[in-house]
Amino acid sequence: MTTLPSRRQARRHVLPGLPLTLGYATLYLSLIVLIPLAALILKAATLGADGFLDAVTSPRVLAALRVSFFTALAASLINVPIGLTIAWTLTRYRVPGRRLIDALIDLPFALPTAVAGITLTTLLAPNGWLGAPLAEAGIRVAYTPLGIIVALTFIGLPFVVRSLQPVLEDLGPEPEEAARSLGATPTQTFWRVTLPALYPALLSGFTLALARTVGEYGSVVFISGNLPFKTEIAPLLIVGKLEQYDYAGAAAVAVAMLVISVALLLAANTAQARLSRRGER
Amino acid sequence: MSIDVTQIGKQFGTFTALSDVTLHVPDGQLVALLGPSGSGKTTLLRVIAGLETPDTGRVHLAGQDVTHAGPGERGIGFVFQHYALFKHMTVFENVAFGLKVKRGAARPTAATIREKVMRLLSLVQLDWAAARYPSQLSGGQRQRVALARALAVEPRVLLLDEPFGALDAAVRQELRDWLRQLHNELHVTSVFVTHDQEEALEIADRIVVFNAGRIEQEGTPGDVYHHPASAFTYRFLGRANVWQTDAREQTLVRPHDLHLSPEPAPGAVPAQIVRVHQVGPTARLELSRAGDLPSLEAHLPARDVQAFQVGQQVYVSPTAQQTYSVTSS
Amino acid sequence: MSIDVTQIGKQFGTFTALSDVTLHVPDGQLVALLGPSGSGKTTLLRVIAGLETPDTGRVHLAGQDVTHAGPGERGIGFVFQHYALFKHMTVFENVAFGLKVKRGAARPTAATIREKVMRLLSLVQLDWAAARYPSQLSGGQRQRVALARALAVEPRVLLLDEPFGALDAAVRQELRDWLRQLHNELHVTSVFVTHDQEEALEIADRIVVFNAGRIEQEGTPGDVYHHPASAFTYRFLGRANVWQTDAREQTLVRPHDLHLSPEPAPGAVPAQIVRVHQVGPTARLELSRAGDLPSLEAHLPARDVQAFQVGQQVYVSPTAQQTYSVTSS
Amino acid sequence: MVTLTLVLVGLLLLLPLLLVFITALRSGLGPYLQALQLPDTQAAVRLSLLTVLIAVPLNTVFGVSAAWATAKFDFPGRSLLLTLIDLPLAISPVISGLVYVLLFGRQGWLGPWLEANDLKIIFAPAGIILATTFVTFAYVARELIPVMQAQGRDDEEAALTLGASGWQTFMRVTLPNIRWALLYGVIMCNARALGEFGAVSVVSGKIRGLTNTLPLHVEILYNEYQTVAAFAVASLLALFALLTLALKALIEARTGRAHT
Amino acid sequence: LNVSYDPTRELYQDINAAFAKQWQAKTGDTLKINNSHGGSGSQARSVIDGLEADIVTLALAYDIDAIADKGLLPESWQKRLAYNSSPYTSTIVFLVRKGNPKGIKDWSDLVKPGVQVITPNPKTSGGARWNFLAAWGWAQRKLGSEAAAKDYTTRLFKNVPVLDSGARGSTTTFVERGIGDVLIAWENEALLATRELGEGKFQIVVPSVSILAEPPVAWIDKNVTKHKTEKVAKAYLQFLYTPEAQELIAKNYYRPRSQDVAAKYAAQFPKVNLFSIAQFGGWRAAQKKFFADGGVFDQVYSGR
Ligand SMILES: Nc1ncnc2c1ncn2[C@@H]1O[C@H](COP(=O)(O)OP(=O)(O)OP(=O)(O)O)[C@@H](O)[C@H]1O
Ligand SMILES: Nc1ncnc2c1ncn2[C@@H]1O[C@H](COP(=O)(O)OP(=O)(O)OP(=O)(O)O)[C@@H](O)[C@H]1O
Ligand SMILES: [Mg+2]
Ligand SMILES: [Mg+2]
Repeated sequence: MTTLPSRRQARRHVLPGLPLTLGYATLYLSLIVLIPLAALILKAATLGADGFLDAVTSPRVLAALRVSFFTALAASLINVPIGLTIAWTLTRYRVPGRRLIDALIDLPFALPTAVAGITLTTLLAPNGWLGAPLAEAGIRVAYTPLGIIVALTFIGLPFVVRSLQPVLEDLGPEPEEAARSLGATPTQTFWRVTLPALYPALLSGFTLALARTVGEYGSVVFISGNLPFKTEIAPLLIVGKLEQYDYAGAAAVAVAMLVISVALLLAANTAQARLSRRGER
Repeated sequence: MSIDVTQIGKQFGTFTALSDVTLHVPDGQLVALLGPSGSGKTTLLRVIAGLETPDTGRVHLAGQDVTHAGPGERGIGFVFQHYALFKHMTVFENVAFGLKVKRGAARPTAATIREKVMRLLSLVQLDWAAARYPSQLSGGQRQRVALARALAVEPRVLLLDEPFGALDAAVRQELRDWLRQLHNELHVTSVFVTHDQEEALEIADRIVVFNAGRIEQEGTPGDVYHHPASAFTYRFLGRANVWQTDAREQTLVRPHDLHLSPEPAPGAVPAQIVRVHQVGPTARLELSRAGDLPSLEAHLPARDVQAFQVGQQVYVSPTAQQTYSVTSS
Repeated sequence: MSIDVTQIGKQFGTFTALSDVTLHVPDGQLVALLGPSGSGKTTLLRVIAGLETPDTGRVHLAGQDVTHAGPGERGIGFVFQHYALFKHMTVFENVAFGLKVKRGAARPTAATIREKVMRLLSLVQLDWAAARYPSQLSGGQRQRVALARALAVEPRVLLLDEPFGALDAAVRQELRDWLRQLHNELHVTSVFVTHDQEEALEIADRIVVFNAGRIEQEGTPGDVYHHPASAFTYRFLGRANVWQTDAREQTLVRPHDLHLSPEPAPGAVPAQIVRVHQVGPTARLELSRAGDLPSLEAHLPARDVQAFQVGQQVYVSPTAQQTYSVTSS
Repeated sequence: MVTLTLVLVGLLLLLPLLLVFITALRSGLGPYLQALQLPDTQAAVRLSLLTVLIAVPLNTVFGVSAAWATAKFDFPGRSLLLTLIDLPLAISPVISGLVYVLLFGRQGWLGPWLEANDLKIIFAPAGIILATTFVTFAYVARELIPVMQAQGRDDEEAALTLGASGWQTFMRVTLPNIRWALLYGVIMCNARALGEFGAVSVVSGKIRGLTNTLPLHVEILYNEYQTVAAFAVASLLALFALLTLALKALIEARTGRAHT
Repeated sequence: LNVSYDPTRELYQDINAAFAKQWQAKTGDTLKINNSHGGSGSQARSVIDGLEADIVTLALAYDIDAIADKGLLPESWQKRLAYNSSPYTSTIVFLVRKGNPKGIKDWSDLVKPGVQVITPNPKTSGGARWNFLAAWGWAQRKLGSEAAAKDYTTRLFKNVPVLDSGARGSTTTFVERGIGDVLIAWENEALLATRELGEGKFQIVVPSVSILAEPPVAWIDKNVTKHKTEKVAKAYLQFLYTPEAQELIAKNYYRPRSQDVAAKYAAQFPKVNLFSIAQFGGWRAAQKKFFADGGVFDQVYSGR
């Protein structure tokens, strides 16, 4: 058995450096993350419970939260099959240019979101390279929820692909061969054996993409059209409230978003832990 | 069902994994494929299972040519070296898988499946673990699940790739006994891969020794052990002392085939006892000979060893030996 | 240097890994810690090395209390179960590491280091591999590098955690011989962990049998093998037949201590031969007795087995046996 | 499958990239280079680099510390710490900016004190650096923790038994073991830091030449109808991105490891 | 430091250059003027949060009022400079595509079915508030009642497909993305767009009635005191009223205050029937009534 990380020692750690590194990490974490977040929550608290509820349950806020979560959810869901396809190809086939594609996957990650937003808008506007043919077909992308979903799909893609790749690589042909030797068809093998083995990774990729895209701002403002009740996202609402000098209101919306994303993240993490616990060797 | 493999050849790139392998496994036998790592044992098993297509040669099962049949159509059960259990399914679901994926009329009812799976699980003594996931089982238990899963589709042939490879000594022994017993009960033609000679000698009806993609020797355990056809087989099946060697020939002796006496005897050579180690029924003696002759290891029944002690001069002669030409090893 | 471990206790959370372990290892001995998985062997080794702090008890090296000394200050060499070689360093750099990290005047010159490392590498027969990386070596070679690395700092005590655990049978045997030989040359006090009884019996001067965090028995290999103090030790050191058992007592017999004869004899019980398997110098017979007495396994010298065949009725008596009270097992 | 992937990658990733460069070079190389030489662009480059130079090392030191503490030790609160490290990843960039405004703005908790001491954080490089640090907080740590956890403590313990000190162990054994993961994390952190828009736009004040980072500058140019200049600067950022990806691919080739 | 709002970038680039030259001639000091541009509201917020602007030149007085509320400059700042502290004016006009295919002539045409109107979000854009009030003012006059005006604006916003966060965003959407049939914009923005972006592709339609937009300017007392830049700041703002600056203003398509300059550029600025913010009781009242959370605009939007 490995005697790795779960070791509690009453007196002294043999490896040095715990007090130093833990101390530094905690201090830094507090300074950069915790104290500012506390300020946020305190600010929201100045509204009082009723004020807070009023602020976050106004129809416009609710609508914006709905848009944010709906589009992020949709984009993350779309990314599941897309990410799976790409990750599958990258790990299972020796495609020419595989290296290049593999490198490109991280582009949305490295490309500034504002640049991504402007570029996607230019592409998808009714007079853009892609927008024009689509418009002819009667499909409007830019300035509709669809546009937001496209932008968020772009932003979220690497998370799904990168979560899947190592697992796919690790999977090995054996369970699939076992299924084939037991008489399963390739289709049955995929749906019943391969895909279930990927659930934990898919879920974690999905969650990461969701967490990242729910709060995305830079790329969305350009393409969304920002129509209240339709394509206005929650981060924009926060900015809007700031413009009106409504700090407490902005903080309230921020806290609402924070709570929802953290809850989502925790729920997904728990589900993922359960999935992978039963699956680990 | 008998297995016939005829003149199978298989290349991976420029590397020849199997070359001209012909093998007949009669119905109901338990055959061991024995050989060093990389000698092609797994590859042959995979060819028989249809998981690998041979470059040349044919595979017949029960006289029927299945060279181009898919793995699902051959009626084989395959037990993988690392079990390859479906991690996201319970033990029950793992075993039931092969039945559930059957199509149309061939698919048994849920009740039949349930009954059959539970019967198999009690056969492998794991009925209590039906609802567990593979991760909650020990290595030996997982191995038994893998076996039950392979047996569920009522294979005509059972193929096992190093079924005990990843287990520790005690569990290995237990499963070995158990596999032998199971085979006695079910009489399914079985081929298993191992690189452990003791395992092969102990449970197989026949042993096939592999070396570098070819069959080196084939026969009953007794045949193979007592009449190794080459120095390779000799060395692979147990400890070997080099009794003497020259440019053309080499004479090999097993440690228990060395006879020691305190007095000179005809054909015996002088040697000195360097170390005596006695454990259980056998004593091991290390002997050094004069000149640059290789030192020897002798195994004696414990009761015979009292006569000897470290430092003593003794005279050694082989009671059995094998001579091989050097090029053949 | 002698090792003294006194009344060591170690808990992990609520789990007791070691309880009241006291052990004296005289200078220059090679001691094996033998026991099943999870019995605390590694933990004791780590306590001696200073990698784990005991909850109670003291550790003395050469009479000096080192309970609170860091692992670097104890003058021990530790060989880890999975080698723990530094992957990013060559074999040479791995072995030189302990010398290069010495501070101030204690650090040898580059030339001295070079010479010393090369001497060690030739000792482990790996001087040709000095410039390789661990990933380019086989398991047995890595193990030898790990040993050379531990020896480089001239430890007064060598601790080895399952040094041959991850290796296959042939390599294991080779390294075993080699370790024994090295110990004979260097005479460093050494403790090694194993769960393989044969290994312990073969190369250790003394054996310490562990069970569930306690020392079950301690002594020379002969002592321990021939006079097991408990049913646990008896069973752990070799195959055991249950000759008879009742509510209070159990009598155990080794397979080679069973005597078979075709005719009834005083003290012998009737049994039927179920299977005969002959391999090498020993034949294994499976015997079933009447009633619900457990079946027996008997090992006979190959030459004695001609007289018997499957299905025959024989009379069995033990030539040696051990009786233990049931609660003690 | 392969075709589908090529189409998806082409549409989703390659096309936008192409557009950036084509638009940037629409009027030829001259205007392109000219756009890059504008003093405001240069100032934005400088500020962006400064931000990266401060935020990335800070987060790197943090990442290494946090990974060391959480991967090599077990202590009460370890999993809480692990969760908190992930927190900034799930927070909208706009909120990340907002929290600093709430903390350091003139109306914020520390605003009056800062003003009294004539310290400027918000609408100054310091605020931009802080917001960027927040957004890129977890990247190095997240990259290192699984790697260090997988490596366990064996190597470090081996070094200790050979007499190495804690610092020697870290420098000679741990660091070489994690160097590729570390570099990888730093590169990703760097890419994200360079491209952050949302958080920075909230705290920047967008003063040309003073508190404009490259992404903000792109937006401003774009809003001034200077499409070519905007895309020229964007292409600069895209180049950084490509460089990052190339570096990363190189590392992967070196380590033979495929991914995070 | 001059903190300004979106559509004035070009104007202040010219002014800065001219003023710096003049200042150097007068005092011998070289002057570095930094500019910041963004939505009027967000700019005001930055100043409130500590952006140490010496001068603000914003889209509406309300934003400067908000700064004054925090005590950074006196409440009466609007009295400190001529013309309510707004050295130039503008108005709200329509920009349509060439040939005016939808036949847009006046506000009433904007609510016709099938007409797409582009305007920014009044919540985040100062310019958009002018747009909204212009529409409202026209409707109230023409249709008589507040209820009718509300109904009108509701229908108007039903025709809005994209609500950008700033005036510039809207122009980009209309001009570059080709979305919408009519852009409600500041006159200067519309003129700039027709001249700079698509000569001949667009044309301006002047509605029968529009609002008089008076973008205010002010120096921030607290910051100029701190920076000891009071003199320059005042001089800078006063410079805006000089003929030289007024020329520049006109050249940048703003309506100058100076009669002489106005006369010179009369061709550029057609006569419109203008009403002023005073009609709504000033900016504070207007803001409260129309744009606060739950105000008229929100009602208009939820009425969709
Ligand atoms: N898919 C493959 N591509 C290339 N070479 C392969 C492939 N599969 C097997 N080989 C090579 O063929 C040889 C025989 O492999 P095989 O797996 O049959 O050996 P084995 O006898 O089962 O060895 P082991 O005891 O190590 O499992 C090996 O040298 C292996 O490297
Ligand atoms: N850090 C730890 N935290 C919790 N339990 C531990 C830890 N280290 C060891 N243990 C437990 O202590 C017991 C003894 O472990 P140890 O490693 O000493 O066993 P071992 O005899 O070396 O076994 P093996 O043969 O499997 O290596 C085991 O049950 C193990 O689970
Ligand atoms: Mg194999
Ligand atoms: Mg151990």
